[in-house]
Amino acid sequence: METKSNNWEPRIVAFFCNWCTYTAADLAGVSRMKYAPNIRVIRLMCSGRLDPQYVMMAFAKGADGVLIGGCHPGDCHYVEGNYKTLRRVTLLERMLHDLGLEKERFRLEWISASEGDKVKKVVNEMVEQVRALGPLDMPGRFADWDKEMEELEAHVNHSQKEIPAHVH
Amino acid sequence: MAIKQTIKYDSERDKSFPQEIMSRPGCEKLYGCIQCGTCSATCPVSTYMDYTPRQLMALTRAGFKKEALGSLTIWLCASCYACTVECPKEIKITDIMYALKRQAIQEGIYPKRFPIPVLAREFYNMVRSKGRVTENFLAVMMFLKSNPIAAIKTWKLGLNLMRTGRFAYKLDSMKQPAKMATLLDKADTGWKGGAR
Amino acid sequence: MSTKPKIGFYWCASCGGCEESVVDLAEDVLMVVGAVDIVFWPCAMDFKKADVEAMPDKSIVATLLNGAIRSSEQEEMAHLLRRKSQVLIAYGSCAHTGGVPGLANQFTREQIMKYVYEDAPTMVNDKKTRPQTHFKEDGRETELPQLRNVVRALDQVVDVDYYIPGCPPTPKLLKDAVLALLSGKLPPKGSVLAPNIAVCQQCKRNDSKPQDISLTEFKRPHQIIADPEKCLLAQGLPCLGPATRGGCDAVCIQGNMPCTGCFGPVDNVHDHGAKILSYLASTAAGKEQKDITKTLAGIPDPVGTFYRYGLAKCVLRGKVS
Amino acid sequence: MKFSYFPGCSLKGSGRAYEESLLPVLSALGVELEELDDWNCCGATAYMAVSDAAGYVLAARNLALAEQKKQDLVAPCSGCYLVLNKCQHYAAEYPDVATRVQETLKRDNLTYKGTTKVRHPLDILVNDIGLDAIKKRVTNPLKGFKIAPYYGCQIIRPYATFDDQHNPVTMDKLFKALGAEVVTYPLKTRCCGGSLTGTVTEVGQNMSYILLREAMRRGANVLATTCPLCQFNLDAYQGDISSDYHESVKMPIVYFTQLMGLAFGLPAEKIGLQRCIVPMDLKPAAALAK
Amino acid sequence: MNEPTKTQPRIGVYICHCGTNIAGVVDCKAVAETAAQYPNVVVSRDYKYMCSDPGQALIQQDIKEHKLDRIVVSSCSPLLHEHTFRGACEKGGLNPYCFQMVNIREHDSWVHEKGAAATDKAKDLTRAAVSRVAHHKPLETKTTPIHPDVMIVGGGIAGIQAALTLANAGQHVYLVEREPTIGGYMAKFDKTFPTLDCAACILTPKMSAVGAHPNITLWTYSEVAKVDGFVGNYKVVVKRKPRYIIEDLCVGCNECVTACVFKEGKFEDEFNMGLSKRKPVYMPFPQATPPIVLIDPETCINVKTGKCKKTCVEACGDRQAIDFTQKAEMKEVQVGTIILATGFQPFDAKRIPQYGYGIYPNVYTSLEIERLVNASGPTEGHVVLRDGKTKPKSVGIVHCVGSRDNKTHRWCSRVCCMYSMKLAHLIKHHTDAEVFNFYIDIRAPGKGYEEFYEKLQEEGVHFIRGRVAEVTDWQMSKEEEGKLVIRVEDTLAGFVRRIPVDMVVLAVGLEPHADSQDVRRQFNISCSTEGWFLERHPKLAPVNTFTDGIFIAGACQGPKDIPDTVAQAGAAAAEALSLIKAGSIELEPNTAFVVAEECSGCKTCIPMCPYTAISRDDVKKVAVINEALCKGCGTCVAACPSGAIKQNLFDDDEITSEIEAILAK
Repeated sequence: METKSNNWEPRIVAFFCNWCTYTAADLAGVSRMKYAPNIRVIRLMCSGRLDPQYVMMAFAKGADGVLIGGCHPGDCHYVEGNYKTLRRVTLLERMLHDLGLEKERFRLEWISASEGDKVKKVVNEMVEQVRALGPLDMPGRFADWDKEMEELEAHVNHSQKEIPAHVH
Repeated sequence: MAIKQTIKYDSERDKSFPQEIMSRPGCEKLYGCIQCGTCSATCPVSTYMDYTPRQLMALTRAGFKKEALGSLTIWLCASCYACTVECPKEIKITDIMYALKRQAIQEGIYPKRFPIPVLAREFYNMVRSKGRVTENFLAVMMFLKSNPIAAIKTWKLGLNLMRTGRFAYKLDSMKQPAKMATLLDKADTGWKGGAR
Repeated sequence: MSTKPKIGFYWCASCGGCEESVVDLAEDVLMVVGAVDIVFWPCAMDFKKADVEAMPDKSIVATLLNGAIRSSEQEEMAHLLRRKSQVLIAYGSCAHTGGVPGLANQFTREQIMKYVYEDAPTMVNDKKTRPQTHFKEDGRETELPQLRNVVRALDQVVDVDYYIPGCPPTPKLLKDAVLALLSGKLPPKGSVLAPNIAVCQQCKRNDSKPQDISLTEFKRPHQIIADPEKCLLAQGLPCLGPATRGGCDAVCIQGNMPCTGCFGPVDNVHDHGAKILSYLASTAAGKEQKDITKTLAGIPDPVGTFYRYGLAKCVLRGKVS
Repeated sequence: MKFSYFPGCSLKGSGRAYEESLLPVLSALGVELEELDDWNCCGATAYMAVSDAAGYVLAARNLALAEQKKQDLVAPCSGCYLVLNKCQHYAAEYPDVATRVQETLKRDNLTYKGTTKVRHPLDILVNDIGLDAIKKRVTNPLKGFKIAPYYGCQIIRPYATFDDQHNPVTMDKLFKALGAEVVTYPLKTRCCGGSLTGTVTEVGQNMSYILLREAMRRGANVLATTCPLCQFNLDAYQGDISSDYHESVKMPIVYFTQLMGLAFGLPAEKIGLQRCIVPMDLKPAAALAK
Repeated sequence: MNEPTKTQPRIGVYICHCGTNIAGVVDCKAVAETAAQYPNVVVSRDYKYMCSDPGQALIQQDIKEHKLDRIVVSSCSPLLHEHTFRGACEKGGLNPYCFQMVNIREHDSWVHEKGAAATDKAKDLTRAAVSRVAHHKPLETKTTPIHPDVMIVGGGIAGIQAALTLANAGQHVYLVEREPTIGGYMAKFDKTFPTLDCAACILTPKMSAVGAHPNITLWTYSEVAKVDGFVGNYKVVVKRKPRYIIEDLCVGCNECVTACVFKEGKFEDEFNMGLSKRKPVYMPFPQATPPIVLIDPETCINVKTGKCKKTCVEACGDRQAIDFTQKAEMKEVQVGTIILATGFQPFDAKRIPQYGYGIYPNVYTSLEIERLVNASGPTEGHVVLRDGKTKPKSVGIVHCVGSRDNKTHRWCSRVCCMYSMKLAHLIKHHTDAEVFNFYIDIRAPGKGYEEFYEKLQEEGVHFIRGRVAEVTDWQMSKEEEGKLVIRVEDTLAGFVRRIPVDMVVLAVGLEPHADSQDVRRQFNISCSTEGWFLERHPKLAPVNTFTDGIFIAGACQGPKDIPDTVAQAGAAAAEALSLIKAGSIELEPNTAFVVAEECSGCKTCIPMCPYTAISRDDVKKVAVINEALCKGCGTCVAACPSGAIKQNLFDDDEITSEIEAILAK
């Protein structure tokens, strides 16, 4: 797909668990690590809270990529929420692939509270990969798809002169 | 005895020099040096160096280019990689030595007729024209261009090699050595710190 | 002129099962026919588009439209019937959520045309002739409907008042809907005229489901002879009952087949397939990636399984080309 | 077992005894070495001092030839072994290097992917063939040999691919399997002087002297090496060293493959032993008995 | 209280400058101006320090003046100040949960360059919060009671100090120690720096105080086997390993030790770092606490084969304290808080073979020297070489062994410079040898530390600035014969030196215990990349962890010396005490609940919960969540196929509105 404007910037929505990855992102901040400003973090208590609907919705609403961050296996603050994440994400990855999304647009990373540098690395890497793919722009695509209906809708609703109810 | 002023002024620094060196593959960690001296202590040749490897790192990162490139140290490095392996900060010191050698050759700062850079150049040229090296021919070339008198001293060595059948009477070569030159020139062209 | 409420039926992209389901009312069909005046039902009675066009706007009390919107003609009829009807009801899965025809959204129109008119094993078409939307012969010109790029549920084309889910809807749902219409006791606009609770609630096998089934293998219906008493999910069959709106009395499960999701999701769910995915993956066991991958490989076609009836209403609407 | 074989310049020149012993020994153990067709100089360390990019291309060309054969590449010379390995590492680590190498080799219709493994004969002997198989082949146990195992620098530094970087033991194990005695030799990885011996002679010879003296002090009667340059430096200058340091320095310097050949009962002249400038006593046990 | 209305929320938005921390990168004024345009926003301001009193007052005043019922503050991480602003809302008369915090510092200004992109990000995040907060509902704060008993894991100086502090305050403490005695590494030291007071003299009174304290239950030779529960209410199972001695009956007379069939010690004495031998039945050291013996099952003939004359039993006589039938015992206790003081392990010097430890006999680790210089040590304080008699004439102390080295540990171990100087002083004092310290940098930043360095210099101890490359025995000259040679660059002189010495001391660094990962998993806390237990905040919450009610003290959190360890142990005790005294703790109300009318009873959620908070009501055939057990992870919410489970503060409508708004342009 063609880039709509030259100054397009990837938009990545991230879902970070409160205890590991969100804290790691805080650590990256405290350590003043610089990374790409294209990421928007939504805090969840556990990556296990991630409903696959959120990922679908983020893409549908215009995200170019979605990043999930959770505690390393065995390290979940809630014992094993991240295993549930892994199960859902494994299937979701396949489904998104079948729905035509490039695999670089969706990523799961285990990032512990101490891995501020990994936040930086993963975000930068992902932004670059998504940038290379170009915009996903689902809202724009939906609008394009629905253009085919405009003409007919106008035709039906305006060409036929109004026949008011209860004339007879 | 002549007394020399040894103070260094800031104007003597080349501030872009450390960045230039660090941009070469393998040299990026120069700034991480903590000046612990492990490189010097582990180096089997540091006994003979004018600056210890540690001092060379300090000179380079401070931008004292003239001193660094003019040092004997870079040429005495035998590429045994002991410093690289032992450095607690994982600085690839041997590679920095190479980068400095290349820079010195390009800028012509190295000691004239000093045999090591001469050997390097002659080696380069022989490979460029033949694709392979024939050791005793190379040695002769080196001596001719550095210190012809020293060559005479090696007569005994030559005899020993001939006696044991380890002396080559003819230059070895690849089948089509000509393509080597084009290949190598292409490799070098436009390369950061490349020979051309 | 009859004073009975005027009712219309129409058939867009669907298999015809929905029309059949009206007949499935059996003797109750007489009650319906007696209570209403059917003014449009091309499948059963001889009305023309022009007849509808001639009707005053909003003169039809309710139109039950089944089928997805696939062609320009269907789209035009949807607009027309919307205009003429006080209440427009999406009848059956295809109108409700796009239905099985919605799975076409996994392909482009060109891929489908090429397959159907060139590559299908039963096709002989050396000249690679394709249907035309404009045709001229002997001085006569014909306009034919155009196939749209994407399949749409009815509410993606026009405003819809109510939905009757199912593939096809059960006679009971139809009857209840008609009675509600006649009595004027309709729920808020936009409602699905079926209970807002998942199939499991009505499933007789519910009690047989263990609390933790941690599946290490998913099976497909032809691979096992399912125990007719026990929860099918617990037997490894990906039964969509937990994530699918009930009201069907779990008929498929009564027939020892797993629920495939035709009633669509309950009200709280935005994306049926994603929610199915979430709970099915949650029932899988395994902590190592390779074990999990292996277990979930038992669901070979996630899109086809989770969006069998609802790809058009998936928030991504189908394959991103 | 079959490998591509990169002899390098030295094994065709002053180090030909290495090749002369390596090929029959490996063949006796069922390993076939197929010499790379039209190989070129590996680049060696001298090249790095002039042009690193060209150095990598030189190494990569050989690797690309081996890739075509889909064979791992055996490089017996320590210098070649290091440079080929270094090329692999740098191409993997620095995209600039990889691109430059690939772009350049395209001119020669070659592709470099980095799929070939560079192997040292010692690695193959101990890890692929195994000491048990080697032991079985020994017909002439090396009784009376007190060997200082000298590994030198470049087969374990900077990349320790098959042995411990600080205390390599592959040769120690090998010689014990051949029936020899191995002396504790703390200088087993200290540099011999490399090319300095030929350029700044006093420096290089001092380095060799330290190695030779310590080997003698530890009671070795032979020093085993893995590298043609080490062999040359330690072997060829013992006369000069003796006179410079006023100390009689005499220590036969042989390749580990020559010791294997001897233990396998191969005739001395078939494994290049006549090429030692400082000759080795083939029957030290008898000498000791006297 | 202003009751939030569902139809038309009135939202106040506050953008914090955090001085220049945020405002230096993000255009705060522009963010506030844009936010004023977002739906339902009534007030939008930017302010220098929102967390300051005037900043909080601003919120409270606006709540009253503008009848605000929702508040958004864009400032730092919610992990830092969410609590502060919720408090401000509450003081202003608003339910504290009608608040949402936006992190535009750690996640924005501190990680991005100044410019439009950073400002845009702040706008997006703020817009998402405005959209989300409209869905927030007022919630009740829940509290949970704190069980007054405390468990302390680790009986080194940190655990001892914390235990005594708490016990003296009247709390009951369970002190669990893996070794047969408490005391830890400090018990092995001879003197402590920089005061050079005797370690035993200051430690052993504390050890016996622990042993005798009525409020302390001391379990040595024991390990924590299982931890369940949560703050205020932990259930801990402790495994007491069999020491084959009935603790209550043993009086520590050592007669069994004398009587053992082994006439001489035969096995490496752990306390003396293997420099002496012990018998299978032994007391770790004379001041061991509890002062009782134990029988080592690995070396006791009777335990291993049952074929022994059992002279020990005979010697014990009527006391009958020896019991070969003893089995491991599991004790379950309930505590409200836990302090982890599990300490460190010394770096294994064999990992750096060039230093020759394990190769050359006269290369020692610093802990071995601690025992050698100790009057009660294996040589009764005589510093001699491994031959047991030769006094060294020259000693080299190698600093930073396993520290400041990317190939082993990157960190500075903090104590080695000081203890090396202490050992230098003691060795010199005992032997009058020439002592060399080889250091990279001398780190002496404590009270009296620099003065100690100065004292050592005056004593004539050599300080050579250079990291040792190698300790070896090959020689270059006569003087090196029979010596260990240290190769080092004297970096201040500018040349390489070879220094022959008789004895080398390796100043090994501190590293996390090999099983620290298992321990932290057991207690559900985090580790730093290096493996040290991670504190909640390096400056503001140094003894707290991310798990409420679990505190850390001493070197398990990172290398530290005795003064710092003792201070931290006191802090951990105080933190535990403050919870206990409060009696209860507020819990996040982010629990999940089931809307019964929407639940089909499919049971998907039940196995999702690791806390067994979900069960099935078999009459109504729906799931029920026990809110007291729910920890608010939300995994069940994500799994519920009907969307019938809701979660306070993280409900679907809150999160989806956040997603939509974060992407709105």
